[in-house]
Amino acid sequence: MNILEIRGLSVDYLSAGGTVHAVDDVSLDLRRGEILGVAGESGSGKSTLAHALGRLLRPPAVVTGGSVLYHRAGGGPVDVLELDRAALRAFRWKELAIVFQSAMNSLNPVSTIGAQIDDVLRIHERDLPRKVRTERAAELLRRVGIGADRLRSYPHELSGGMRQRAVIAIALALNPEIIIMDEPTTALDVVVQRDILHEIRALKDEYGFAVVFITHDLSLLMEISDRIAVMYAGRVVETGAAGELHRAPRHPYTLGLLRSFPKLHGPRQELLSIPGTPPDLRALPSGCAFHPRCRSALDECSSTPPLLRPGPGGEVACLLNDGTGVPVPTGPTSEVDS
Amino acid sequence: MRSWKIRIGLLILAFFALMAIFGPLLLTGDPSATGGEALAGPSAEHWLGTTQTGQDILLQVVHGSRVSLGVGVLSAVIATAVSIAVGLVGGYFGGVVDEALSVLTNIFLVLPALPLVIVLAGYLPQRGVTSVAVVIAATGWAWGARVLRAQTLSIRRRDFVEAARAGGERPLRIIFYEILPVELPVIATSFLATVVAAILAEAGLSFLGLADLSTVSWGSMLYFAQNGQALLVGAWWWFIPPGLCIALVGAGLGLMNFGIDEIANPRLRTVRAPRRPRRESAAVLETAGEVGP
Amino acid sequence: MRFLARRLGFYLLTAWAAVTLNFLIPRLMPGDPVDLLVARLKGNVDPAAIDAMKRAFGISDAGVWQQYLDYLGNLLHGELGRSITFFPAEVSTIIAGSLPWTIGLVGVATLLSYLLGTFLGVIVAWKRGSWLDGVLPATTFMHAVPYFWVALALVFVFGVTLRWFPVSRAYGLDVMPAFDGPFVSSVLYHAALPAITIVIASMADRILGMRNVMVTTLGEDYVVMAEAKGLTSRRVMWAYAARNAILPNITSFALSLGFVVGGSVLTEIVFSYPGIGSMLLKGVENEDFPLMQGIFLVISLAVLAANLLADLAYVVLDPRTRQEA
Amino acid sequence: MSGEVVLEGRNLTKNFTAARGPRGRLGRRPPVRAVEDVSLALRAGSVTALVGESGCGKSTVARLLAQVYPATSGEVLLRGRPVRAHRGSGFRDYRRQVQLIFQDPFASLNPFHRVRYHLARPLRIHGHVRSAADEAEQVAELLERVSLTPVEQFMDKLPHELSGGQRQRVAIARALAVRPAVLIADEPVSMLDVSIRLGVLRLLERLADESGLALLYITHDIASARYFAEDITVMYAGRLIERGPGEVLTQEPAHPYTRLLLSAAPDPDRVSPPEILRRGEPPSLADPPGGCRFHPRCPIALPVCSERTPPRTDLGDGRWTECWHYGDG
Amino acid sequence: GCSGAPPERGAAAGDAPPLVIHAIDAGSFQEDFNPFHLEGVNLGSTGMIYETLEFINKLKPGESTPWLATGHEWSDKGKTLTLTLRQGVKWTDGTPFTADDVAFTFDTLKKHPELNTAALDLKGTTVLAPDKVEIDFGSTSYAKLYNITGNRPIVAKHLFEKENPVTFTNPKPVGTGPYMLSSFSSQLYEMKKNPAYWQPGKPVVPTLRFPAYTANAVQTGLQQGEIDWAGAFVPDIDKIYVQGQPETNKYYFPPEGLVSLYLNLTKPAFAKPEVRQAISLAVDRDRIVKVAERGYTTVAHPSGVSMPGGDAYLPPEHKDAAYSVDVEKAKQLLQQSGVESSELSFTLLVPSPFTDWVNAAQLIREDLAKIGIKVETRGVAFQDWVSKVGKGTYDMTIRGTPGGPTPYLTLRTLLDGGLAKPVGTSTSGNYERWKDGETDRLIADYTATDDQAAQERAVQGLGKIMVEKVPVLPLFYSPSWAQYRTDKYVGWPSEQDPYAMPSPYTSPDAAVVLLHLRPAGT
Ligand SMILES: Nc1ncnc2c1ncn2[C@@H]1O[C@H](COP(=O)(O)OP(=O)(O)OP(=O)(O)O)[C@@H](O)[C@H]1O
Ligand SMILES: Nc1ncnc2c1ncn2[C@@H]1O[C@H](COP(=O)(O)OP(=O)(O)OP(=O)(O)O)[C@@H](O)[C@H]1O
Ligand SMILES: [Mg+2]
Ligand SMILES: [Mg+2]
Ligand code: NI
Repeated sequence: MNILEIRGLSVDYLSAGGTVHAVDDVSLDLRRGEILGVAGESGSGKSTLAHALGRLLRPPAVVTGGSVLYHRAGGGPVDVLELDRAALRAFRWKELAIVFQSAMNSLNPVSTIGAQIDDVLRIHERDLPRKVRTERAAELLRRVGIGADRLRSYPHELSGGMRQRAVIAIALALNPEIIIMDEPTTALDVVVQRDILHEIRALKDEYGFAVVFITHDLSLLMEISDRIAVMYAGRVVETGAAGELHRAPRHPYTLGLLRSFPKLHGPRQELLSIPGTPPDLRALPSGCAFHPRCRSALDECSSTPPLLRPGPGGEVACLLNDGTGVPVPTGPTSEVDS
Repeated sequence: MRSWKIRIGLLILAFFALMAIFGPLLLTGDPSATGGEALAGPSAEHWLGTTQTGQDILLQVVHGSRVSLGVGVLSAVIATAVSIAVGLVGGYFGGVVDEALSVLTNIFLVLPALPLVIVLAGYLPQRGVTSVAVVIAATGWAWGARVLRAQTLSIRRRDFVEAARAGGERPLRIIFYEILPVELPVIATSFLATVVAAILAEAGLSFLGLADLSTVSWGSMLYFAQNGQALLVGAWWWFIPPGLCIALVGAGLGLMNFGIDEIANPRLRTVRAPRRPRRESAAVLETAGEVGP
Repeated sequence: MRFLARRLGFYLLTAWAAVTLNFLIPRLMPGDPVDLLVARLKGNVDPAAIDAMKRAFGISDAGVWQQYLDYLGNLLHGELGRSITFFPAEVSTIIAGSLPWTIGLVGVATLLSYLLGTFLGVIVAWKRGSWLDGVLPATTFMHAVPYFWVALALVFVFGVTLRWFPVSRAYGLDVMPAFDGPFVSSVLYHAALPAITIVIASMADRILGMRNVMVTTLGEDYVVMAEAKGLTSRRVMWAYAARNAILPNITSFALSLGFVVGGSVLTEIVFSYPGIGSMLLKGVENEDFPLMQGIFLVISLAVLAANLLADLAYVVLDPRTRQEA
Repeated sequence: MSGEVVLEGRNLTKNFTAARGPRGRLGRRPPVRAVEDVSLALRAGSVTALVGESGCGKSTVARLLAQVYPATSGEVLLRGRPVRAHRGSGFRDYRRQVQLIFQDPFASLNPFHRVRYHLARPLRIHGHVRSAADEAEQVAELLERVSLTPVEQFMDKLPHELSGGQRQRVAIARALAVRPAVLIADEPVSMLDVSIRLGVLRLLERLADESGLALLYITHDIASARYFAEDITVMYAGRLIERGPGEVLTQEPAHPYTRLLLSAAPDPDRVSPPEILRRGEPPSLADPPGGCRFHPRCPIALPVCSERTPPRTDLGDGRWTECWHYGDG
Repeated sequence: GCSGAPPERGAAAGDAPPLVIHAIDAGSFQEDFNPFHLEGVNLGSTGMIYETLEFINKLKPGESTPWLATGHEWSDKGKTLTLTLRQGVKWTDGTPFTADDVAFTFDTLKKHPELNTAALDLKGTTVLAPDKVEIDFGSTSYAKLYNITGNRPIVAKHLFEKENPVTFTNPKPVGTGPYMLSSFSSQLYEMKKNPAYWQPGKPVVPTLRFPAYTANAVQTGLQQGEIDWAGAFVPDIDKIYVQGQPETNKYYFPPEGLVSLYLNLTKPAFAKPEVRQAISLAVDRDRIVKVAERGYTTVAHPSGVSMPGGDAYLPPEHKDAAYSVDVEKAKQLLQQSGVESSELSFTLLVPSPFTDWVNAAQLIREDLAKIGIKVETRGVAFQDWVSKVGKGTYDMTIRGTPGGPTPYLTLRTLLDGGLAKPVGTSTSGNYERWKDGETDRLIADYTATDDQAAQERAVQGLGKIMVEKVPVLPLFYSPSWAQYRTDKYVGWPSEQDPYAMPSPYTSPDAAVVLLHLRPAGT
């Protein structure tokens, strides 16, 4: 029951200093009504991926390969990347909506919240009379816990949490099939963040849309997502059900990430850091991009690029253990970073 | 990455700088000398023709470049120095001094510069190159000061300045070693813009007959060309070169500014779409077609 | 209205500064207007008449403070003194006669250049990467071309050579001022070339300014989001990107007004347009200090007023200041 | 467990007159009451954490302690002696004792100066070097202390040639160059990638251990405070509300806000997500609620909470809290 | 529109066409027709609307024509002037013109010294009869006759006595002249002929139009044939104005003043006559006239007397004197003077807005370099130049001296010992600071007499001093600019018939010219 199938998607940034392979041969499935978490460090290509799905990339970004197949409820699959202008406009927001990282920045500072919701309704549902549209907008705001009187407010008159909710309200306006959320809560404090996560789950249950939830905060993903994809240097290195990934990560990078998070509850655990620094995307290490930082790297890792192989509960791209990856021993290790 | 704009800008400027520095040494001769045939078009003897009094226009353009660029650079140096003093010091120390300086800056900013220059120059007893430069600088520093102050206000709260302060650096050292280098691109753009404005102002003043007309500059050439109705008598070779030189220098400086801006703010770069992307990814490009007034 | 009140306070302060500057400059500089007048008339005035004339010109020996207070008092009554060139015409009368022309010409041309420049800037930014980028180097060139040079070139090409447009004066010899068709069309016809000059010479700034802000704005999340919403590109371009990019441009536009006015002074001179620029030149040529000062004062105040208008526009266009106001 | 108190803030209060933002009815902008009545002591060789949500005034406390700006009221004591001078040699001495590390290593190093310059300046200002050779040696030594080896390779780099973690190390080395007794680290890792945060935190921990530095670790991530600090102080809307040893505080929070904070923090180990809904948002510091500043969001607020500020209640073991549910409330 | 031939509006079919006049450079006009005000505000008040008592032709010294006065008579050693007035003249409002008007005009000057720009030493007036008036002066005023009768427009008492003449702008002028103001706007004013003018049948030109042109715009105006009569400096008159039609597009630039090179005689080197002689011999005036003055004028007579027309005033022994360049002789004279060559280094100060002088200074610099005198030309602001030259703090300068009804006025301004103020004190003539008993005696002689022959003798004496002692170095005559087209009207003044100054900005001459015009083809 996939609603979106990303196949071999690659995006490059052409820059004078060299080509940045920001998204490199990424294949992912999004199932109807699920929350797919995408985790990865800064610069690993998460936002680029999100923009590519909405076909929002700007120069110097170039899609160099792959397809994004969208399965409409009734009909067959269409490749989002091949849609013509009119079809693209219809696809956008009606089928796929996007919530960006910073709500302040994704709301037009000079028009009211109401107008920004109305904008969408007017374009996509032309026959709707004005009055109905206003009612609809008010209803949407109420859904996300904002009073209808805020329709006439400008973004700067709302608090950070309210703005984020307003953006979500706009995303819900056309009842899309997919909502991509690119770090929607990073700018908020934990308590407010918690509120909004709760909201998202509730709305998802109500409307049944699928969510691609992007963040660098792995522990957050563990809580909210159904499945998780971990990206490193433009590639997906591991996917799996959230609980499974948490319990038994198979890629050394996933493990590293998990072990470098201090835990709030339970006994104090030895923390494990990942040595080295994230790679330069313009000159990726050969073979497995992670091998220079990997504690369990094999000789082949530096020459053979691992492929994403299905395994129990998900996929992993690692040469260890016949390409299914193994958990690295969890004992105390010496600190090797600089 | 060196942008082509900076390169072309530099090329133009280098050409004129060389002209100003070495031109008069190579093309010796008195640019005011009235030897030749009057109002002769370009010829082998006078490459750019002659004026109504038989002065060689090429000679005037070359010698005039020294004065015009000199006034431009001199007044830009003065104006930039003032704007650094006002903008950086005021911005860094804040308080009453800054308030006062910033009001002063804003006043000079809204006062129309050219009319003020005209009025000031009208009173000027000596209209030598230096005094004209000073008058132009007196009205041209405010823009830079404002930009620099705004920059300084934001930079002085930046962590590295706080860190320097916490490390025990003295205020003047912070201003000149920590803040100034960071603002160099801004200073450079404001300097270049001031040079253009100053050259234009000098030309305007000369054109009105308010600069020293016994000194040959591009502005005074235009004055005499206008005075001699160069265009009415068809002497385009008298009218075009000085104006074109001014515009070219300005374009050179403008291009450099453009380049610097692009380096400081990469978003401004003009981008070439890759020749044959497998897929068109440029959202902007693909929708551009339906844009219309 | 607090924002506006503060701006108003600032403009009052600036106006005071302009007034005081005006008072100080001639007193800091050497020269005596009557001596100059005598020299100008090449001795047609007998030296014996000079003292009486000085008194008539209002040159007094009172203390500087007293002079300053008198000056301020006179200004409050709208008295700018008497012109020397056109003695005994009041400077205020002279200005009243020429200011409408300047306001008409410069006002319309500036507005036009602003609208056109903004429009082109938006388009150039929007079509970044297309051939339109080639416009940019041309604009840097236009930016640096002296106003009067453009004016002279236009005069030569369209006035003298092609004879498409009149090249001097504000209206034809065949009409007398009245609110009738022939007069108005004659005024428009005569204003065409000067207005084109101002538009050409000042538009480059607007294009560049708008383009740069617009390009930055296009990268903002709300523009990307607008696009993601599936809006038409026209709507994204104008309602989202341009609408926001215009804001910082209003301020820079207001500040550049002084520059445009300065340039149009030169333009007027080339076209012998009967505006304040020609008068300023007249004043300067004749060292007519009361006239020069009066005109400078009026230009300053006009630019201040335009700035205030721009501030108002800003308040109207930017809800963030509106709320505060 | 820990040494003597080196730096202490007593009843620190800081009001800002905001440069922008709405004004009050009379045209005067109300002050932002960023920090109110904060008392905090740092001990040699120990790490104290200051935890709170964004905008609650953590950085302001750090800057008050570092005397970047003066407190509106209250005083700062260095080894028991109040600090008064804000310029001159007396103040320079204070600078030598107390150093700051900033949140963002990308912003705290001047992009125009090389690593060597960044480290040599404080050495010179505070007269720690006698000769050029001595200087080079000390710079090398500093780099080694923060594990930026090989030293020669890093000495002449510009900040943009370094990764985030490396930059933060340079910033730490710069602070160390002064040979301070107190290090105030304002969210030193929040801008760093997850995978390299740990290394920097370990470094700081080691320095406190080895050199007997008093370290104030400011963070919004209470989990990391649990791991790296002996003591945790929780801040809410400009006031300190609870303090206690890290382990105890995180496992048995006393103040309702601390409990809220802990339950809101993401934790994959949790069996089921907590049910907290619409607790409202942090208050505006320009117009904070009266009484206990937390009462509008508090699930267990008492009538008294909205009227009077709760007093400090000592809970033993170095723990205290300010809540009407404890002590005399 | 403005292109093509000027529009013929206002001229009834078959009627004579209007005359389009550019008199003075102006972006716009001020509505001021008060003839007490300085000339050059709006041309036409004096002459066309208000008339003078006599017309004195500066181009023919000694020639005068009765105008509002039919005769004048001096008495009391030049302290009393009795005028006989023309009868039957009417103001355009119908009121008759009488002696009261003349008396009122001069009383006003006495009452408002700031209007008395000629500094007439007025004591009072007496109306002797409706057509006879006597004006009394405090001192001998023979030499001021021109300022009394020649260029003092007479105003109507019944209208002016109600106003303050200093500030009154007189928007509806009522005069005795051939024209009346018919419409005014800041860009164009128009005059219509006075149907009841006292010279019967005149004027012929029915309408005068004065459009506003700046110095710049008048060039295109002339080029495009919009203007019939102009007084403009045109840089290349053949190309811009004549355009190959010398028959209709005519010009005439008679002298109206003298431009000279001043050497500051308080400098030791210039105090030596040999040095001054040497400089005079080195300066190539022909080249200056040709290059800097574009051949629009002529080299001055060494005596400073304005030519042609001034023959009677030329010193007989130097009648045929003329300048020629002689570098060898100049060098020799320099040697004789005994001045060290190191002392021969000077600054030549010129007002930088006067571009022809700037060019002339450049040429002089080149010429003097040939005899070893180093000259640095410096262009300064007008007021700075005025103040430096007035105070005598300069080395060399170029300056013009106005002409007058006889050459006396020029020579007195150049040489009057009374004007030789010490260096540092501002003066209004004799900037070179020439002090010579003989000179001052000749000046006194001239002012003390009404006798033309005696006056001529005095001027000849001054001319002789000019030629022999070279207190200043005359260069060329400053031209009076006049361009006129003969396609509509003929009868303009010319070299052959210099009956009045031809430029439209000279009053009352311009009115005299208009009265001479007749339709082309007659
Ligand atoms: N306009 C651009 N030009 C060149 N490179 C770019 C551009 N935009 C992004 N990149 C590069 O592409 C890579 C992926 O960027 P992206 O924004 O997708 O990362 P991300 O995973 O979203 O990171 P973050 O967590 O910081 O948001 C980065 O290395 C970045 O430097
Ligand atoms: N210079 C200042 N002027 C005015 N207000 C200020 C200033 N500095 C801080 N504030 C205000 O004081 C309050 C506390 O700010 P502070 O930076 O101390 O918070 P913080 O806890 O460090 O937040 P964060 O986690 O976002 O860094 C905020 O409301 C802030 O807006
Ligand atoms: Mg991102
Ligand atoms: Mg902070
Ligand atoms: Ni500009």
